[in-house]
Amino acid sequence: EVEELKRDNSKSTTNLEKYKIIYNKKAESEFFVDNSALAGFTGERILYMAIRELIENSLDSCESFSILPSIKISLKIFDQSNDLWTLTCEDNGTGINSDKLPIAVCSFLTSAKYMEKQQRGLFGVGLKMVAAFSTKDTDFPIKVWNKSIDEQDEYYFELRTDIGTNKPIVLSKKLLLKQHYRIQYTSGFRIEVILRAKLVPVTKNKIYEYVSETSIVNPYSSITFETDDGVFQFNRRTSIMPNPAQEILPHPSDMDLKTLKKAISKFQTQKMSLPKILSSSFQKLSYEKAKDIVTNTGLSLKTPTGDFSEHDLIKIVNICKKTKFQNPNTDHLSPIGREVLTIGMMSEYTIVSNKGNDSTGVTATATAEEPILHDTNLNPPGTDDTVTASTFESTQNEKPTPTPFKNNLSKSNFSVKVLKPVLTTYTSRTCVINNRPTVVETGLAYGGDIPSFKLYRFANKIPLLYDEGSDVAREVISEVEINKMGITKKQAKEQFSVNKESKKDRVIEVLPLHIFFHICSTKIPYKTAGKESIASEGELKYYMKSCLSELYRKLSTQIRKELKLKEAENKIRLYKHYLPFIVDSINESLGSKNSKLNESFSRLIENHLSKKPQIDIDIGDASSADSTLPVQAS
Amino acid sequence: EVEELKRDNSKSTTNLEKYKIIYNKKAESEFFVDNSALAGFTGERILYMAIRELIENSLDSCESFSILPSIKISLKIFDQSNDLWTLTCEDNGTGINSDKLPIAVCSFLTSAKYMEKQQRGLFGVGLKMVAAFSTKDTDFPIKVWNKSIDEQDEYYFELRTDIGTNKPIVLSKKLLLKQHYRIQYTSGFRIEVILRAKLVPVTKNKIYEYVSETSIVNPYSSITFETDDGVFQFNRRTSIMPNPAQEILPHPSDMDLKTLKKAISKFQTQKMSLPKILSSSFQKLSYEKAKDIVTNTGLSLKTPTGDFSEHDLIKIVNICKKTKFQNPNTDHLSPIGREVLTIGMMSEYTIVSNKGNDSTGVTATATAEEPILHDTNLNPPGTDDTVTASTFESTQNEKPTPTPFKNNLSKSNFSVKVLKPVLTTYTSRTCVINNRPTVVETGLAYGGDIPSFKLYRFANKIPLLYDEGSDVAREVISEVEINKMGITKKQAKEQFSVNKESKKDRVIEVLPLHIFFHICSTKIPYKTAGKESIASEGELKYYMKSCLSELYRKLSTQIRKELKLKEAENKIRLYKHYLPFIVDSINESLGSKNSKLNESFSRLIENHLSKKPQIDIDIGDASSADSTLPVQAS
Amino acid sequence: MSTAKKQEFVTIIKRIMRKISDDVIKQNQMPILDLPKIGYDNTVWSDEKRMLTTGDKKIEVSPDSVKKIPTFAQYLVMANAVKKLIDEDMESTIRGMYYATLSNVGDGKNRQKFWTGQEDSDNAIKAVELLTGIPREEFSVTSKPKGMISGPIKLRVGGDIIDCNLGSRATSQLIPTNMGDVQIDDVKADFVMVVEKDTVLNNIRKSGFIQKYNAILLTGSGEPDRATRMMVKILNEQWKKPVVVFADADPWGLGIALRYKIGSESLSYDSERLVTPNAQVLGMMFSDIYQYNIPEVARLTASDEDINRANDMKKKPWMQNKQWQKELNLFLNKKEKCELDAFFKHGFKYLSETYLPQKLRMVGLI
Amino acid sequence: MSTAKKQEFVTIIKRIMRKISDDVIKQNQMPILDLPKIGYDNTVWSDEKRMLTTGDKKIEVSPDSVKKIPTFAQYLVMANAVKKLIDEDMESTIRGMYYATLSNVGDGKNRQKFWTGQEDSDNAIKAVELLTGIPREEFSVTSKPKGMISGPIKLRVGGDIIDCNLGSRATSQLIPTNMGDVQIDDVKADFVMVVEKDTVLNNIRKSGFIQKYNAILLTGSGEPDRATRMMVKILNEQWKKPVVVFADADPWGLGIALRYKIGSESLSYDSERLVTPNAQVLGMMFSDIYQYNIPEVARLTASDEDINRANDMKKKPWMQNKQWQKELNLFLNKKEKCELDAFFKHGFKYLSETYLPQKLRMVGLI
Repeated sequence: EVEELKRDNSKSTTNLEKYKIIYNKKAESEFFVDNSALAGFTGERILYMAIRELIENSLDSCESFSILPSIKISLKIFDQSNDLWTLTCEDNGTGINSDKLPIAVCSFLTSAKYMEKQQRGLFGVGLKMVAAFSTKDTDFPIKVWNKSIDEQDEYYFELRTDIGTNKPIVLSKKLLLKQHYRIQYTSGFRIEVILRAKLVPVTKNKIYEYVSETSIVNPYSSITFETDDGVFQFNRRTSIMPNPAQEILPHPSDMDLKTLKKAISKFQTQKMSLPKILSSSFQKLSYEKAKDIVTNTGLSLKTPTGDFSEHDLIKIVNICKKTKFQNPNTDHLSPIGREVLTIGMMSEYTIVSNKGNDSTGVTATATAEEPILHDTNLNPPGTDDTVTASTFESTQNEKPTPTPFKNNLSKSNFSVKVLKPVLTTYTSRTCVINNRPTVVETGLAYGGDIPSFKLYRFANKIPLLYDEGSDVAREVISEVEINKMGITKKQAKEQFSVNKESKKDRVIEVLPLHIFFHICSTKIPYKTAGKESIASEGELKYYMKSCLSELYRKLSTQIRKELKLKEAENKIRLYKHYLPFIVDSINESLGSKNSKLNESFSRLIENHLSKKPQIDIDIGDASSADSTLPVQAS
Repeated sequence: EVEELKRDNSKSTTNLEKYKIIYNKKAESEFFVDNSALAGFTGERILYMAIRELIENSLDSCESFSILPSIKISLKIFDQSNDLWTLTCEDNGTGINSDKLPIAVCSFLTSAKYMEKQQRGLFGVGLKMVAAFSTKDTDFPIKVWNKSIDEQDEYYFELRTDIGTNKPIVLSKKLLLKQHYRIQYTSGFRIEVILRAKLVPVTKNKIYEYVSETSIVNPYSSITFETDDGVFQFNRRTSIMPNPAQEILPHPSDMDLKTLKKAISKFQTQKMSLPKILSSSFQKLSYEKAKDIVTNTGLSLKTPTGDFSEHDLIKIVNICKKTKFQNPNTDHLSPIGREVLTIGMMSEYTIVSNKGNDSTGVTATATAEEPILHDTNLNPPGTDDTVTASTFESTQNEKPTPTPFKNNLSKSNFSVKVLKPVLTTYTSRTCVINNRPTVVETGLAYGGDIPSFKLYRFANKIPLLYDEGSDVAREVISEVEINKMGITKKQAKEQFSVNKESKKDRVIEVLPLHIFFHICSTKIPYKTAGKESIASEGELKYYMKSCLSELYRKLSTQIRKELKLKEAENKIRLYKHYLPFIVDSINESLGSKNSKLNESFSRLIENHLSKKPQIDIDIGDASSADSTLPVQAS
Repeated sequence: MSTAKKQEFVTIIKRIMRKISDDVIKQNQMPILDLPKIGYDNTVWSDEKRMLTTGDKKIEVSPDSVKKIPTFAQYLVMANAVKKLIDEDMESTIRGMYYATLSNVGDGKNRQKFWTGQEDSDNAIKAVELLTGIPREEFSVTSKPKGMISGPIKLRVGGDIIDCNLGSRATSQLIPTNMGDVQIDDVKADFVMVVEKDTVLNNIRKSGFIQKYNAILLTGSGEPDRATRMMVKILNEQWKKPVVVFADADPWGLGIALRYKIGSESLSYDSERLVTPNAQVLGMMFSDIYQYNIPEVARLTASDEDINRANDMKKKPWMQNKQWQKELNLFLNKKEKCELDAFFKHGFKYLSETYLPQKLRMVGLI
Repeated sequence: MSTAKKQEFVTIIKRIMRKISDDVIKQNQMPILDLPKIGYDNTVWSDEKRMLTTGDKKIEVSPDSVKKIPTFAQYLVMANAVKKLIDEDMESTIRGMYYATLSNVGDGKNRQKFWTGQEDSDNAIKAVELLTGIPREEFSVTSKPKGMISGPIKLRVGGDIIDCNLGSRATSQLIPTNMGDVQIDDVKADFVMVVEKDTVLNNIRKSGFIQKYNAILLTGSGEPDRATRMMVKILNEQWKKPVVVFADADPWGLGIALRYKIGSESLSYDSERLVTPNAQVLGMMFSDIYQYNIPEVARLTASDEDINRANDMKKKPWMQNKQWQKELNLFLNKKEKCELDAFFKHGFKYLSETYLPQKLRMVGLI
């Protein structure tokens, strides 16, 4: 980079000296506002990104304390003529200590998330970006209601961000009286901001898609989403939560000079030996092994830790890079798990556009302003390890989701629909990608009221909505052939294609099928910094293909059954039409009409066909835990 | 975001209080190192990104002062066993004032580039990232030689970055004696860093591609690139430089509260009226118009500027958002221009892998350690506006590029090749995309020793090398049909396909053709934050297609000519073989052999064919400035 | 007669060759072969003659351009080959002529075939016909015989007499391709019935139709060759026998029926010898599909090509009468076609014992 | 005789129908139709008979599964339709039978065609042949006649006599498809020469070959129909005339030549009536291509299918003699094939005046 001098040549000559000083160093807040695309806050996506950041913070806040999340988001137009929107998000998470709250909301690069575990979001940027955008584009304060888990009291804040200095401006801070509490949980956080943004239909759909998909992988959450289209309620369907991710020590093969120096400075005051510090600061590194490493560098074990030079330390790093350690452990990951994903798949809540006021399957509550404290409609699934689909299915049938309040939605074109497949199946693999333990989870939901093929992609429980075409999941779907599993493309098309001439090449894409991929890792191999799609790194594709093949085996068993049943039905219907040809031929040839022939023949064939099993239905693994198949025909 | 309290639940319980305080706020340097992917510094791409950042800084430094760039980069393995590389970059740019140099090299978010004009790079991050990575992974200092344009003296620095505080550590700063000068230009900057990285073949090729393509759009630069494969010299082919981009005032439709407040604070001390401040701080906004705007908000013109509240100011912003202004001007853009791009296309330097030691067209100098001060081989093209290809072409032929020093490259598999097409053509459009003036430049180079089809993409003069498949340029190429221009796919394939069975559908992709797209704008519509590909935003595609169609018209004229010539040649050759059939038939039918017949007939036909023009070569626009066509046949 | 024709052919060919040789050697001028243009754009409907005739357009083939040299060479090579065939007093099919003249041209990587395929050689044979004005059957280049005839007629071939009534319940006689060698000796029939396909002819023959109605049955087995067309014309014009034609109810079949009655574009230069303007196309009409209740399962859906053909036909001058326009409109409307075989759905004898007699009675032939 | 065969057919069909009816009404048991299996896997080479014969495998067709009901219905419908044809004393082609039995089955959206296409109906006709043991020509379902014959032989059809020597320079006689209706009356020839294609036959005929060598010329026009094969067999075995066969020098042509001599897989059940084991396949041998200097331009490159066919043939028991193995190896090696027409390249009379006489002299026939 070339410094200020070149400015002498610049056109703006007034106050050059001063200008130079002010702009020499940028505050973090100003940098991120100017380069907001780095955090995904680009023109049309501002509202989408803001909602994402708020929901993800709320979910993280609840999950770290194993609180079943109850989240209420609202996005409403505030001033149409100036493109102003009110965005509100309320949760029952831990809240934030009220002393720290202003910087937690406004100051960039401040976060409680700087640690080695699976978490959502880009740490120390998201919430701050929402606050800065509000400050940058409007003169309204950011309103926060906060009940921190360690304080009992609820505080109300009005804040703005000083973008030039990355500092919060606290306009107001009040301790609330109980009767003024907005948060009705034991702890929680509620934020209300005004944002300036245009909302184009594509982005609006992406927002709906984001909330819907979030509800699928977080069926243990209750999410209420209110927009100008109505109130959408995503019920909690289970009280099972995946184990929260645990913080872990860094792995020694990721050590660099910076991490090593940080580790040493942490134990500075304790006069610990270098091997002791190493084994306390890195996983999979015993004291003995650490001693070997230090010895191998040729350094003396007796040297006080503080006396090692950078030159000494880099030797440790170099040795560690070449030493073989055990694979890192996976405590810091939090996969969705079979039970939770299966529940999500068995009751996919999705916001759909209603054409022609079709009310089937619509479910939305009208309780717009009252927070739903305890979801009485919660279906308690078995607490044992094996949640079989049939129990779940029957519970669903007994207690249908609440009837829609039609008044509230009548003028709207949107509603929440629950999709119930006839078959779901799940499988997962753990592998090491990019030196990081990575969990691949896949799910498949088929049939029922699933209308068509759709691929769902998640990374660390966050839905990936853009750039599907270049995602490794797409490649996986292209490369795993379902027709090797015993169904031909022709059969599948005849059976499922609405448009028989469909250009879609993949059999799989004509099926009423939802496929779910979830990758979790502390280092997801994103293709681009935009984090929209995942690259085919290392053996990731191999493991994903292996998972998908397993799902397809279950799927094809099901489809083959359906095809056989259908084929058999068609044929039995047909024989009745052939009989007259047979009887007439006989009668004509013999030149006499035997009135008994038709009747006897008909009886003979019917008896025969009913005795003989027309199809051998292979019940197989239908009762296994991961494959749920309602009884169709005996 | 949820604050530190959740940490109570964390596993690591030792020293919790202290841990909390230390990690509460991250320094910019630490944040960017931890999230290095934001700036493109991911595992395999570290060396690629580092070279990019250094070259782009050098080019920007030269161009802002209209210095013809002479850049020397070197990437060499330093310590194979620890994956250490020495990366050096030296330029003849402005240098940096020596007081500012340490922060310019080490402190993130410090830059001279924070202004509204077309520049390369992500400002305030790139060079710092190179420095931080060196510090993080090695114990070597960053070495800098610097001769600032305002100082005359050359200084030598040894620096490291304090990642925890975003501050430079100056290990050494020396004023050099003249005899120890490393920089032999009047001003300049030289940096040498040690980086730890693995270099996979894919990335290595991308680095070569990056340097090659940079030389194509900067033919006025002399670039020397030294690697363990050899020294690659990209000569300066012109002294014409595009006009440097000028800083401009922001456009009022981009105004927000932050920019408005900044404008006001700038004139704080001068007691200027608000309309005066507005018209001085934004382009296309006269004092009269500014007064109208203030009046329309209902605010009093008499109120001292400092007394306006945020609430008042937001009204100004709102009005500006709704007011129609003239399109912003384009002084802040720096397109490549017809002359410069044509020169680049007429002499594409490219690093190629040499299979079988084919030395044709190879050109590289062996002057590895001596900097090339003045390129005596520079071809001085006409200084007039119209650089016709024929002049250029003949200059090229008279003065061939230097003979390769084979010794130096004999063990290497790489060399620099100069590709000379037989036809180049250029066209451009100016349009408004995303509210920003945008220049689309396209060029096409065809035939000669161009081996096959290739698409080159540039944004603000930076080559885009990744993610071509999803770039709007790909779509443009798919959607513009060359066969509408009078050549059929069959003809093209017969003429050009090496493999006639080629699956490539596009005619264009079987041609020996290079297509260049350059988009410049202060807001390139990148598809993702990774800035690898450009989205089809607004009317961008329309303008790109229009440019390409124009190029294709020129191209198809050329190809049709070539096809006709070839066809004619084939046929003339053939007639000789048909004559015996004719003569024998006549002789046999008449039952007598007239010995004169063959001779007379042969003479008759030859005379006839030589008199009659076999093909009408349409000379057309071959002599026009943008279409260069060497004489092929009379 | 036949030998005379062959002699005439040889004389013409020699004259053409001599002219070329003289042009080149004595006049030093480009030789030119003049041929009438064949095809759509040089075919003219003659109201007077009630047939398609050839217009005045000419093609000149001369070795004056690289493009035309191969064609010029091909025509001369074929003319010479035919002369050789006649010299040897042999007969050949068009495929035989192709094989007889096969060659490679050029050498090395420019080597190519003298004929790209048999189509080239067939075109050269046609050019030789046009250059000499003599149809190829008369210079002994024949196709495979396709036409069949059955009924009370005798043919004299060489010294032999073929009685086409003999065995006429079991088999038919092939119509020799060179009608120049055939003399019709004795025609006892009352009328001539032409059908499109031989399978249909067999069915009718088998039913005893010939005996019952004293008819000659005749087919070109699809597209009729020239011998079949000439046979029909001779029976109609020299022997004064009424001719009726039956083809499938589709534009293709109708086209074949019209070959007999008005001629064809590709042979318009020879219409005077081939076309029988008095022939009556009686069926199968599109309206017959519905008149005779052909069940839906035996009808076929018209293709796009059928529709295009019918639309073309509607505009032709020879189709400008109410009945044909009505029939074509019906077809374009219903988009259904039907083969004569479909009558079998009504029983094996329905065609010969019900449909055909009804049609023939309508025109008073029986 | 012919009428007797037809009566026999009706009797057999009635017996089959009666049996089905009785099974259903009286026995209350599933009726079953038994047919010999046709095709590759039930064809057996008989060393003793020197021909392909049918093995013991059977197919049972019974309406006992939803899959077999349509087939069962199709066979009965076709059997009844043929009975009707005979009742009416008519003749029909296989296409006519298809049309006669066209129908739709089912209703509404389950409606489908009784025959998917003519292939289905052809299969049903074959099944009726197998069920009754009577070839279809004898129950009056014929194909289009394809075989042609020329030379000193007389055929008696019905009451008429066809002299195949009459006009034998100008035309040939079609061989009636139902040889049951034909009696051979007088054979004056010394031997019978079969050629693959009619165009080749015409060339030979024209050259005066019949007269010069006192031969009968005969062709099946490609794949021979049953009548042609039977004609050859009768001439060889009843009239004791030596038979020689000439076909193109490619695996396809060789296959056709072998139809006459050893039979075919699809008609192996009828070999006893069709095959002439004493026929001699004389040409065109692959070695003749080189022996007779066929120029390269007149040779064709073998296709992959040709190669596969030749490899198959090499393994067949009837090809296990040195000469055939040598010929096939030559072909597999050179990968070149050749049509008989290629001899025209040597002149129009070369085939009939040089090649064929040389070959015939080799076996002492002339």
